[in-house]
Amino acid sequence: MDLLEYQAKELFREMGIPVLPSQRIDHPKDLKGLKIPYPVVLKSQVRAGGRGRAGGIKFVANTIDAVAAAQNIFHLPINTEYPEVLLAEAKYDTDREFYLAVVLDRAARRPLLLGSSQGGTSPELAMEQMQQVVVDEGFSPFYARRLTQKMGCTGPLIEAVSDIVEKMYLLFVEKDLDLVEINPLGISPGGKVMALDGKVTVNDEALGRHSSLLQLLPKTQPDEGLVAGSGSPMMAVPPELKFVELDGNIGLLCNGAGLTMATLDLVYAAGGKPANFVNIGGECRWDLTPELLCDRIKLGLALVSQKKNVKVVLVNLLGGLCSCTQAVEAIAHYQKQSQRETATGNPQTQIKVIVRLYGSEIDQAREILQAVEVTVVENLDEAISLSVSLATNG
Amino acid sequence: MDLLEYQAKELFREMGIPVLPSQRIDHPKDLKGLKIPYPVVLKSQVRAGGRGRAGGIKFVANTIDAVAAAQNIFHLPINTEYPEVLLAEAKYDTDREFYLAVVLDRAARRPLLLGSSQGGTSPELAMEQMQQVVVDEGFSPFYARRLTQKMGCTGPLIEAVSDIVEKMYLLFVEKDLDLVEINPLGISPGGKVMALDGKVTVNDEALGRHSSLLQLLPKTQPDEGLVAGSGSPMMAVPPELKFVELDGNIGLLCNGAGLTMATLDLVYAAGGKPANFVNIGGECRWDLTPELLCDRIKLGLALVSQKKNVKVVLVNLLGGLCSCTQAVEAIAHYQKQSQRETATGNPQTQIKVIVRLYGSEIDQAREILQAVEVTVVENLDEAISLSVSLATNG
Amino acid sequence: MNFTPDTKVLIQGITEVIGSTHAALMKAYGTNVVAGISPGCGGQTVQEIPVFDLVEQALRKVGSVDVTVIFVKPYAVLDAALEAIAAGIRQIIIITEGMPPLDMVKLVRKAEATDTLVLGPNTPGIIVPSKVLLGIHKSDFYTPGSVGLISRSGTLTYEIALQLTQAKLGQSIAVGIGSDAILGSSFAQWLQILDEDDHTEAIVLVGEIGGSSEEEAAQYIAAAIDKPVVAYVAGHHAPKGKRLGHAGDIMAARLSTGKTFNIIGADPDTAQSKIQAFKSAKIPVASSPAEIPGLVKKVLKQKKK
Amino acid sequence: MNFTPDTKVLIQGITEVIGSTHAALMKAYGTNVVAGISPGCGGQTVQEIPVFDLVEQALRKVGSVDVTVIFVKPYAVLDAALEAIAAGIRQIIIITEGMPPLDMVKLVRKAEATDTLVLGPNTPGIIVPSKVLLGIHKSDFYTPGSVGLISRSGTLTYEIALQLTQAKLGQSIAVGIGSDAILGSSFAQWLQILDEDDHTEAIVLVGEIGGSSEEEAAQYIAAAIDKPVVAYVAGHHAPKGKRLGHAGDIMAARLSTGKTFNIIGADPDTAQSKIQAFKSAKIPVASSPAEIPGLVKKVLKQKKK
Repeated sequence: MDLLEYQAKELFREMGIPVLPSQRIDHPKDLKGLKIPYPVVLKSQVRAGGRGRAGGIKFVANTIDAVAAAQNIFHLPINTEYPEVLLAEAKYDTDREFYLAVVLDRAARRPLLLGSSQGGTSPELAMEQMQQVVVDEGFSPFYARRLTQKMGCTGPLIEAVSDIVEKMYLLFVEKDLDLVEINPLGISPGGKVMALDGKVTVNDEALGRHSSLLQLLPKTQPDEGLVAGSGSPMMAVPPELKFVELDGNIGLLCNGAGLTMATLDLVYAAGGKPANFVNIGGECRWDLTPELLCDRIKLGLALVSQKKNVKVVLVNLLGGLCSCTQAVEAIAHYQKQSQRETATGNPQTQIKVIVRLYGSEIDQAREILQAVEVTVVENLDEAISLSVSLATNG
Repeated sequence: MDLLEYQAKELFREMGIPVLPSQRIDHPKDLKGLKIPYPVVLKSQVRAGGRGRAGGIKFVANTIDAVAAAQNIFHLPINTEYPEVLLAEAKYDTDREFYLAVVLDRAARRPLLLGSSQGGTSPELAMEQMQQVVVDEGFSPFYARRLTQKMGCTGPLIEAVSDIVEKMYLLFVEKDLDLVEINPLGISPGGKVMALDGKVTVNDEALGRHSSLLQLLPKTQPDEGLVAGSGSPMMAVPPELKFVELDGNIGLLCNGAGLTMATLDLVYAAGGKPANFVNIGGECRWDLTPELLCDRIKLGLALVSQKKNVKVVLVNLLGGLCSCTQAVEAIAHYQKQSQRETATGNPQTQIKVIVRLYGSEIDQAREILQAVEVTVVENLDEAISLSVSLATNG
Repeated sequence: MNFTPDTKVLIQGITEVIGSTHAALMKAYGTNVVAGISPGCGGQTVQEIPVFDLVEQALRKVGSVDVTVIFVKPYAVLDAALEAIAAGIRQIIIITEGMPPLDMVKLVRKAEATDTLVLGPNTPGIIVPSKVLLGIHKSDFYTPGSVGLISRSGTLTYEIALQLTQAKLGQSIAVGIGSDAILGSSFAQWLQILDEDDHTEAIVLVGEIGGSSEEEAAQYIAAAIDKPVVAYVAGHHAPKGKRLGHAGDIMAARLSTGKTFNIIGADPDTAQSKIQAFKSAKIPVASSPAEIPGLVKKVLKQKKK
Repeated sequence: MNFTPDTKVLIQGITEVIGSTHAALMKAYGTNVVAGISPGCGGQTVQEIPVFDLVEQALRKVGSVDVTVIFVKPYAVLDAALEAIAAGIRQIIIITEGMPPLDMVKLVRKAEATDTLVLGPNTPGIIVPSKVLLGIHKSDFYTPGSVGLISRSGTLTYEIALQLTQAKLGQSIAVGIGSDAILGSSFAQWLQILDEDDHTEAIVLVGEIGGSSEEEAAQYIAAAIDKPVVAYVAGHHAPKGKRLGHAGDIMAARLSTGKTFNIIGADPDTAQSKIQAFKSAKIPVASSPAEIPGLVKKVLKQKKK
């Protein structure tokens, strides 16, 4: 999850990374109380990239121009995203612009320092000159100097830029981040450095131990949050449950990302069109219980069944924590409730549910599920082809 | 340098170590605005130990008693130290009292966790039961659990006490401390833990990177600060310069702690009585320059000569940074000025200065120093015996 | 690599629901679980397994152990693993999902310095069919044999084991390397271990989208692995930029230059790139789990020639 | 331990006044100073020594070096030493006084892990008379010979070297282990090195009050050192509880139980305790620097018998 520029800069300020005087603008009229002397820059606070080229950044010389520009920017979507906030910032004269970042390198399994002497508006140029330093052992400032030296810094600029990299690294570690980026880092004619734009990506797994970051994030994250239930009020979807809408007519419910992807691939390969899929989560969450798993099955069934175009729901669950019978009973329970709703006038046509099951308890499961008109199939490929054929022809 | 209890507790609070509601009392009348419900404890805020037995801690049940007790404590010296501040704190019911500390172990060259299940008022009992865990590698909470297990904790108390030890360790490292101590850590009948008294010793070398700690310390530290100069206004003494007053009649000026101690030992062994000594600092300070060294020689001479009872000043300087001639010229310069002052009516009798010198430039040095009535001696033992005999008989 | 019914196993986090459930399943499978750890629960027993507050306490009682399986909550994993290493344990399996990646960076540094093998996090662990279960694999899908299975997935691994079992292809071992972004051990490390394992004749490698570990594996197989390998990659049709459930399934951070940062490959996050890498290394790629047994039989036949 | 005029030496902090002054003195003594480091000053020269921004940059130019001598400011020492270790240097001498002790704890951990010998901080360094000067010893007080000198002090070491020289007792080597609270190497380590050194026939150990390193040294000599040792301890009359100048000369922290925390000895901060420790280990103790040469001659005579 990315922070907005003004939030990133607030973190920079706390860490002692130099940023320009700036002010958050929630409404064009806030510009009348601006404390920064003109000329100022107004910047659209969106997560999408390319806001400069899209017209989301404007230089203004006085209040009248500023209010007009702000109104303009508030109504300008950047890649479909409208800003809720603008940032008004002082202007800065730069001699050169650098690119700096700290990011996690998955392959090296270490943080990586990135730096380019060609920062600013051209990503291609920046990437061309990009230098890397892997932080192999615990960080020490010499890693930062190593980067600046590779970037071609000499004289006092070595310490000035290293100091920024060091502070970026400390921020990265202190807040468990995925990315800290300054682009551009302005270098003034006198050799002073200034973070002119900044990007911070927080790590979702680590957010639980950084309440200060949690407060900065929007309450409802993309792909998560509330979803309308099957003819019922909005359901709260826990973040462990990954639900994605597509535009076909087969709903998929699986456990584990790999199994979900494989099942999705098989449906497409068999000529089917998924309406959506839900991954109720793998088996490695420390707080998992059979009860929780059963609740997620019911919630997942509700999620994949909620859209009108869904004709078939395919359930593919494998695992050891929850007994086959427990899962089956959860499905049956949901199905019974759903049938009741259909019977009592819910306009939705009855969705056909296919459950793929394998194991010692299959006969018992078949019995339970037959009673609620759910088909049980042992073989995965057969379950797929049955689902696709029912969705196509049924 | 030790912090006061209320300052230590403020650091505990920031770190999330539980402390009781408390209020700083600068004057007995502050108690009228007390926000903590009675009964409360009033505690003398002094650095000296044993304040409990000395009467520096009192339980009070109402405002009238509190004001009386506060007046009493403000006027009660603990080991010659008067409190400038009291701490008013809520009462706490404890079932047991533990001792916890994090300290640097010089021999192991590692931080050391200390814990005793017998904290509180008896130091002997606490020491008897003291358990230790060396933090060999980077800290991880299991070191804290290891300590609590050695202390005999079981059940939920393991995690509760480990959590405190972990936070103490984080504070120790974050603020570069020499000691963090909680004694006692109160354990309530319900198993809740509370830091009832705390001690924090800051590290002098590291203070420069902890401005928040610097602010907590008294401006003038013992052994340092301003000293009255030779008939002149107060001199600012840099902390690198260690000056100690004794009660004999020989002033000593040396460079380096080892050489200072050896010279001091030799004076005593020869039957002399040092009036004081100053160590102008060893040769390993990174910011040392010949000019700085010469300034310190002059300042040192002023320090050791300032008291009336000083008859002889012995200078013993060895080193490579400053040429012999430079040091000699600094001594001669000081001596000339001092002679002028004596001549113009300063009541002080002329102090005899002996300089112990060895090396290739000695003839030149002797010439310069003879001109200002300073004796040069090549051999250390001879310099000592001359000084002692001049001080005794001269 | 020598996991047998004699392997002495510790379980950290044994009083968590998932820990106690799988402790029972592991024991039932014949795994020699000698002790469990759960600070504050020392003195209890779980499934007749004695529970201790500290790892070193347990080892004093039961002697040294060969491997520890960790079920503690995500923010406590690093500490649990470091405690195990400090107590001299040199094989660690982290079942728990959702460790912060920078905790793994610390653990990896320590593991490298102490020559400790770390599997996971977010892994079903290891199963040697009919011998020993070190983790949460659905053991009834497995049968002994000579196919080594290495996977980045959890439940998908069980599916593929089932398909192999149904095709009469037993397994010598199945290893989940884990699904999180930063892993304790890589495909390459386990490929090497299985290449040296006498009971393994062919290897099935199960990858998925995200990261570049399949590309690295393909290079490693071409360079260093003698035994035949069959690959499968899930996620051809995964919608771009959506989180499917694994921390590892999308690139952690996107630079403002519009690039994701990667070491190998032009666009290694896609299934296409991974399949291309395997094909370039002349490794047969199954297009579905059901195709895997056939390809395995084919490479085994070729090998015998 | 083999410091000769061929030993290749790096100086970190060479553009500081103290660094450049002693670089000149070291060079004049014949020390092979091949490069200096000072970030931001790369390309300059100091005393004809080329200056680089980074250690690795210097090593690329001058090849590997045997030892680095560090003069940087106290808060930059840890980083300078870690940079040297990362560049492969395995002998480090820290002249600078006043490093925060917890920085030294980090450095000691790293030095142990990489088998790096760290001398200091707050040390005059090493001198092998007439051969090589690695630090700031007052070299004209020294003369070659067979007495090894190990000291916790700076200037006091020069005094004792002078007394030995005047008594015609030349020195094989003089080493200051440093005067700060946490040291990179101990008396014991250097006693061992000198015990194995072919040029050393007797050892003079110079201690002072504070800490317990003399007590540890006495135990170590009794247990493991074959060559004769003469000890001297400064500070019999040092007033209690006053800071005399060394971070090492008083116990860092006093617990509220009224005790200072120490590993060895009842009250190891005093000279009496230290002298007692040496006497218990049958090590002759000089009561003044002037007594040292006589005692050395005596032990050397006994040895020859």
